[in-house]
Amino acid sequence: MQTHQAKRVEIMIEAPMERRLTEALVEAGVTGFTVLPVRGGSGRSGQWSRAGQISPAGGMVAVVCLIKPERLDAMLEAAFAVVERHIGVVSITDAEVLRAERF
Amino acid sequence: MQTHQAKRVEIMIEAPMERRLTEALVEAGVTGFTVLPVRGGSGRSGQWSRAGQISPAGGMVAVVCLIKPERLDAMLEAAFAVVERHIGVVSITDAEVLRAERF
Amino acid sequence: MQTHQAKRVEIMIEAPMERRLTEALVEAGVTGFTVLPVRGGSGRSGQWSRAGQISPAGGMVAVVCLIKPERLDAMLEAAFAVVERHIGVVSITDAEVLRAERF
Amino acid sequence: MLGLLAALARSDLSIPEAVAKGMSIYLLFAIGFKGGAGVAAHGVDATLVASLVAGVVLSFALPIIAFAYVRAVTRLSVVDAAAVAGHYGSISIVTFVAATSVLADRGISSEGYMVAVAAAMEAPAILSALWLISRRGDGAKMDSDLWREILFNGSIVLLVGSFAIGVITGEDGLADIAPFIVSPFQGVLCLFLLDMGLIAGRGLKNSLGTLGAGSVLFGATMPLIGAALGLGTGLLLGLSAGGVALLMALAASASYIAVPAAMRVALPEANPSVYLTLSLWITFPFNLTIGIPIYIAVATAVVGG
Amino acid sequence: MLGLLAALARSDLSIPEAVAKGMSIYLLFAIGFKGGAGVAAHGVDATLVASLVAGVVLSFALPIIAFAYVRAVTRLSVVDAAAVAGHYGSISIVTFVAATSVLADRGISSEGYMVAVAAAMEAPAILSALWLISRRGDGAKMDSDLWREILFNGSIVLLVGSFAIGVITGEDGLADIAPFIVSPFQGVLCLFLLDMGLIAGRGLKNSLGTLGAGSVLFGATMPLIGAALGLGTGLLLGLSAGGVALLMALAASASYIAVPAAMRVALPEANPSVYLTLSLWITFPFNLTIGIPIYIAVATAVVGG
Amino acid sequence: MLGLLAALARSDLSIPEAVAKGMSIYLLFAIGFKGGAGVAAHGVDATLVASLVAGVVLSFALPIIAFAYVRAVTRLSVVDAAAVAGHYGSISIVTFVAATSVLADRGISSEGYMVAVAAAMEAPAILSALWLISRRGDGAKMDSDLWREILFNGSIVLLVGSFAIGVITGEDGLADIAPFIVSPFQGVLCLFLLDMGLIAGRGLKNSLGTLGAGSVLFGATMPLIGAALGLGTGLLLGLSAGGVALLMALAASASYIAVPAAMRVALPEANPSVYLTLSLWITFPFNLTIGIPIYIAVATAVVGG
Ligand SMILES: Nc1ncnc2c1ncn2[C@@H]1O[C@H](COP(=O)(O)O)[C@@H](O)[C@H]1O
Ligand SMILES: Nc1ncnc2c1ncn2[C@@H]1O[C@H](COP(=O)(O)O)[C@@H](O)[C@H]1O
Ligand SMILES: Nc1ncnc2c1ncn2[C@@H]1O[C@H](COP(=O)(O)O)[C@@H](O)[C@H]1O
Ligand code: NA
Ligand code: NA
Ligand code: NA
Repeated sequence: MQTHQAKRVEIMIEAPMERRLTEALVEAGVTGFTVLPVRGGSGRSGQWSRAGQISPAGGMVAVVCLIKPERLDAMLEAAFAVVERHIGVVSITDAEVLRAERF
Repeated sequence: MQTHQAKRVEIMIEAPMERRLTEALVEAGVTGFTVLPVRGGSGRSGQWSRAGQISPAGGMVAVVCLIKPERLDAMLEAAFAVVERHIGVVSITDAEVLRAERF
Repeated sequence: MQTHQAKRVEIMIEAPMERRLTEALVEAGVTGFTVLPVRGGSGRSGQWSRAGQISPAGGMVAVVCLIKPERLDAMLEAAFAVVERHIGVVSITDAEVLRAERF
Repeated sequence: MLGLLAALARSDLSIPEAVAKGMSIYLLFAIGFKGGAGVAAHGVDATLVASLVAGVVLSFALPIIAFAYVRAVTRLSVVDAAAVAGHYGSISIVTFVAATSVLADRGISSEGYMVAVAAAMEAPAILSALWLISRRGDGAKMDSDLWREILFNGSIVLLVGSFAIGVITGEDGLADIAPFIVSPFQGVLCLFLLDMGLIAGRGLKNSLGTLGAGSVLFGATMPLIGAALGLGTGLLLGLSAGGVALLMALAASASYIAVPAAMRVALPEANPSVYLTLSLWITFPFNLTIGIPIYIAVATAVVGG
Repeated sequence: MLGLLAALARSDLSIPEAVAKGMSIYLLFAIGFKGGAGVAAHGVDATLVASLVAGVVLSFALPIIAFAYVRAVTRLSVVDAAAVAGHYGSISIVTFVAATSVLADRGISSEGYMVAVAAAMEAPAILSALWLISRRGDGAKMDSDLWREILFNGSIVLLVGSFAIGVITGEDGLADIAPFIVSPFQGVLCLFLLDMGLIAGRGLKNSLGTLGAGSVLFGATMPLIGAALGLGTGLLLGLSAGGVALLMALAASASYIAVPAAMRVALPEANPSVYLTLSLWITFPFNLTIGIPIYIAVATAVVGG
Repeated sequence: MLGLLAALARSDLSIPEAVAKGMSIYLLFAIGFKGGAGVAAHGVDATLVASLVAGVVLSFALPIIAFAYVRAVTRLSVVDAAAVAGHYGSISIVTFVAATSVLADRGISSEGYMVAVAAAMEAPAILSALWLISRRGDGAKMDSDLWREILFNGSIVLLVGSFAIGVITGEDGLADIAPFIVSPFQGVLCLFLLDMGLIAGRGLKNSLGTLGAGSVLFGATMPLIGAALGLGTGLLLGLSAGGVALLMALAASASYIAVPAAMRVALPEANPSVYLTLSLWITFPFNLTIGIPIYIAVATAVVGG
């Protein structure tokens, strides 16, 4: 099957920052992404879990974005401007995608 | 630790299509996959979010499938037949797995 | 943008084992990971779905861990000791991360 | 009220999906059960079967009218127009529930089996919509799986199931679980409508832009055409004033749960933002604020309170 | 009813996990609180401690009988048989709640502390099951963590906690929150059972295939053996007719929440589809439809209404 | 009770996030609606506007006092201290709801518009906190988006919205949905507090370690300072005993929902475990167990029951 090179960027970020991140992505011309819920996690600022939470402050989300390799840098810069002062992690993986016209 | 080559296929698809996709995978001999919930996203057909939704029509799911490299093509064809006319994205990443006998 | 080599390890494991796995990871010095909810799946022990479930026994979770390559082996051994007798899958992908000081 | 909703829509207030779904299950269960208990109390009316048949016929017929009308006043493609038509033939159960609750408030009684009529009107319109397209040679995929999904979709099964339980256990069963079924009903409906308002309000700004004036006209007048047909049918059937008003509300309402899901599977090429905007953001609020009072007024005037 | 469930099972109707969990928390809280308030009202019965001890002993003993029985009539491996046995020694709190509600319906009173007995019977059976295996040299991992998880599992803590609150606040507290605890109870139980029926029904077709006739026989007769032991124990303790019926229901029921979770951790080699199918898809519906009426009939006949 | 919570905390008992959020929406809706209906019944008091203004002033002023105090007794950085101060200027709506419910229990009436005062006190403290930092040249990012999020955050909008609905529909509307709003209130509040207790208890062990004795002192005495200011303000306004007690509870309480979310966006450098531990794990339980009874006793003593 015909596939095309792409990058898969995964950003774990605090839930209150979600809208800011996605707005920054859209501004940088990245209009395709998917947001996954996160149940809990652990990092330098300790361990946490979603169970019983009512505050949106406590949670995180994972934003997954498939993007053409040549647009990666612009996207990372937009994302980094948002996550810079905040906790969370950004990872990039090589990927292939079907239907390149969608990216 | 002993690892084995595999492919990690990730398919974002509309929730009403989930059962059709997994049935197609099973028919193509792919019996191992995991379905993750999706909270929201954005693409060519606009931005959406799960909050407050009651209609299953609005949501998407992510289907993750680890598979032996030699079986990738058969699987992609089966998946593509389902997603072809629908919105959603398919990405493939190189991966390694423990316990190859499971795939 | 400056990125750093890392490994992305994804472990699908039964929900009742989640705490045991994360404790084993912490003991092995892995303090950064994210736990995602899982909606359903299929494997050698059959197909299942979260809808309407009340028993925690039935569900699974996905633990995603970004880690420096040189620490991968220690982590896999710790994880494997937990998942060994249990159902579930472990996959590893090459990745790059921003902000290496966090890993 | 609308201004309030607009303010709400700019906030991050949202009801979790699971809770919203739980509330809708509660509402369907309660309305089905009460309908069934009503039938058990008053005996099976001779018009029950006639009403079911009439509902199915209405649901088949309405999309054809809607299709012609929407094609006349907008420039929607055949596929989009057929998808829209399917929504208007089917029903919005929340509109039905709201109408029931307004009737109860005013002390107007209605036939308990209208719940079963509502369930019967959900699916046929989908078939009409797909037929409208296949007529033009365009292959909409309609497999047996989809049939099963439509006929056994959650809300139909829940309505029919709880209606059946209500018929079987009768007034006694209703007395037993009344504190659960009757008392919190108004409150849950109120919160649920708030949630619908939030969702609708949130998308309204973006969505209205995508619609032309013709579409808005269609969305606000098609309910009246549907209601007129419902009125005629109800009078033919000899329903009570309440029953006629409910049938008008059913015919006037457009689906935004069952039919969109079916359309995503059978007609993925149709643009969801067209049919969802029309049914959820124009027709639904129209019926709730303007439509229902009109339907009740007309029905009581014609039939006599 | 079953035909209805079968129809439901083919539909996509499902109650969100969070709502189902919320309902189960409500039911546990309500039943525990009412039990505690009952104890506060009637004073601490001399048989309370004896009943708790008897419950623990029953829970230890039942798996040994179940193990011998299941090995006799099926070809399950030692590990699978022990896992199944553990489930039958423990209890299904939903079966208990349903039995309580049937008793209340018929105006038969029962000892409030039966709730505490139910909580006491959850865990010991797990120990018996693991002992059955370790006897054969097979190393089931049982660490202190698992112990804590079993003893402090959500449902035990909630039951015991709300029971304690009920004892402390007494009838006054019950009067205060009665509109929350008492009135919606039937309705929530009804919806919750619907949900259980949906889950059970959905898996039934696939699952029955994996079970032999011997297993089905076991699943439908083991409850009667358990109930007989419960009857004897209840008579020895001198419980009321209602209390005896509840103890029979507890002994007859099989766990499908706490024990499966523990087994996944301690005995991952045991096949979950065997024990879940038996407890959730055979014994649970058996108790709900046939078992409970029998247990109540026998208990009232023997003790005298 | 606390021992019980400790036991609970060691268990895996947890209420699903969606259900907890659903309960908090219910509580806000009910309290807002009741407050609005109260205002509709008793007419708009002349002190309503004065109370709103006083609430806003209090919310602006409290962080400045809290900041000086926390800097004096702890070694927190300026950023952390300002974040903490912001929490204590704002309010905990659950503390408010609990105080309302204790008042209702004792038959002490209070001004319905205190709900609106509570809503008015949520946001200003955040501005004070950010001003405390910007004064030191440290750039806290405060964009218009954040303003909108704070002012239209879910709980403010829900409170104000349901208050407005209550004012409009008045006592009649309350009578209509009373079975939903009034009866289950105590029970839902009870379950919700249980959930808060579980969350708080779970984190307590780890968190206390990170706090020094000075912080604990601050967390347990700052509420008394706030309450004293609330008392003075309430007397100046000429509120009823119940109203004074509520204003004391508002001033004494610290936010753990709205403000933390705002701080994560505007002041990511501030350590959440400091402010959350203080507000959620020290001040919140302090107010619930010791504070509210004191505030009510003082208010009734000073104003006269
Ligand atoms: N190495 C990692 N791998 C995966 N997720 C991580 C990692 N480090 C941090 N996270 C996620 O990011 C959140 C905040 O991390 P931190 O900024 O280190 O406190 C954690 O709660 C995790 O959900
Ligand atoms: N580039 C992308 N990366 C990740 N997810 C995407 C991407 N494009 C689309 N999606 C997901 O697929 C859905 C439908 O996309 P589309 O077909 O472009 O409207 C979106 O709502 C996203 O959840
Ligand atoms: N090849 C696979 N790819 C993705 N997930 C898998 C795969 N195999 C198993 N899983 C997940 O692991 C669970 C248990 O698998 P198993 O041990 O094969 O029964 C399944 O329910 C899936 O959620
Ligand atoms: Na219609
Ligand atoms: Na048992
Ligand atoms: Na305060």
